[in-house]
Amino acid sequence: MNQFQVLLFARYAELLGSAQVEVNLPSGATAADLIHALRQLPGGDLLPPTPFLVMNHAQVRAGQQLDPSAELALLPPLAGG
Amino acid sequence: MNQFQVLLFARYAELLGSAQVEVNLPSGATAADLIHALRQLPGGDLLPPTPFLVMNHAQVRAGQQLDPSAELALLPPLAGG
Amino acid sequence: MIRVRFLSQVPLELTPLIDSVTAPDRGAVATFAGLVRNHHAGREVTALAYSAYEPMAEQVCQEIVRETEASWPVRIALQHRLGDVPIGEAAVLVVASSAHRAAAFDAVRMVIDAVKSRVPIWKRERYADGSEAWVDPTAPEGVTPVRENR
Amino acid sequence: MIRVRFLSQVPLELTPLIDSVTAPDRGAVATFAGLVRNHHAGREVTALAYSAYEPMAEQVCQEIVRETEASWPVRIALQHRLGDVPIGEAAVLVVASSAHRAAAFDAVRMVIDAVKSRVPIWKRERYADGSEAWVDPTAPEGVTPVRENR
Repeated sequence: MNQFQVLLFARYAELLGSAQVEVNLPSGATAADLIHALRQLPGGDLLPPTPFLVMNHAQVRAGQQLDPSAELALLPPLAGG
Repeated sequence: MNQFQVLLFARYAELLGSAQVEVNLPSGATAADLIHALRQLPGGDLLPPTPFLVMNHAQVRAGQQLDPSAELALLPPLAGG
Repeated sequence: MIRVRFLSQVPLELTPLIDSVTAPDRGAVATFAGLVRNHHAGREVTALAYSAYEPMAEQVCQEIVRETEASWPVRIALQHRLGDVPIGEAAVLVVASSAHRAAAFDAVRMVIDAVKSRVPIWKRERYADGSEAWVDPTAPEGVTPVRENR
Repeated sequence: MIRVRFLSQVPLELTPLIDSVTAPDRGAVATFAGLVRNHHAGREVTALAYSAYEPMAEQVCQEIVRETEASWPVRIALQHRLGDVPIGEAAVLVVASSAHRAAAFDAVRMVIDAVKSRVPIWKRERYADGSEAWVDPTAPEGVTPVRENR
């Protein structure tokens, strides 16, 4: 198992009650696995099915494997400008 | 005969040596008549054949009759902005 | 390399940003300022706060500036405000300077479009009735109501 | 009606011009500044002076602002400098404020294009070699040499 730290922002941080969560997943876990696990957390049921996940500031696709040493973050719809 | 006062600007004022000239023309004179007369003045030979003439701030076409009581001005190519 | 700070907790000022990219051979300066409005999606907005995923936002702003300067003969300056922003103050400023105005206009548009679509920044609005919502351009009503922590 | 002065003998300032057209319900502000460049048509420019047919220039600027405000949901501010203008200072400023940015961008472009094509203003340049010329966008070389009075 690997431990993944995931940063949460704005509405997603409110939904899960924290700006950062830890998730344990088997090694080789993909973005889709992580999002599935996040949606099981209290409040996570209100996350969209395919939220915008970034790894080291770059978008990750659903089937992509996650690097446990990378910085992961789940981004609500952007509203800058 | 009517006396027409014509304002000159920028390069045209330099060519004719004055910011304003007076021209006497028969009543009923047109813009083309005025420009012909201006080109006979000292330095006027360097005016273009169809310079931009305005009467009360509005462009005048060659065949249009001039109003002796209106404000006439001959405008070099614009270069604002 | 000097690290440019694109995010600011203090009021943005256009004049120093313009001065940072103008030069005697670049006479055309186009700018865009996005000011905080007092209404959104039909509701009266009384207060507003921006937050960001700051390291990524800085990086993406840097990328946008570099891409734009590589695509047009321009110099770009960009700043985005964070934290509480009063109505009427600037949330974002973009400046493009160029030798000719067409490139400056095009570049400013490209930058502001890219900021809106790519920089991880979020906006929380408070309304005249005391309720709050997250601005969400993907939502049918443009906002998602705030859900208190459980 | 308050008479707006579009022509200025003193340095132009962008901030008060922006403030004159912004409002809490108009969050998008696009601007254009035309600064005096140190080169033109391949020559080094050291000094520059603008002159105008002032009553007509004021009237045409007013018309341009009104036409633009009638064509887009914008408020427009416009100023043009006259007299000697040092390199790097603004010759012209245009501001458009709107509820949405597309209209503000389009309006600024429309105004600056109209200023260049319709307002009776002239520009005399002095070059590093001491010679002078009138800027003439219709001339093949972009300028017409100054001819001294006879």
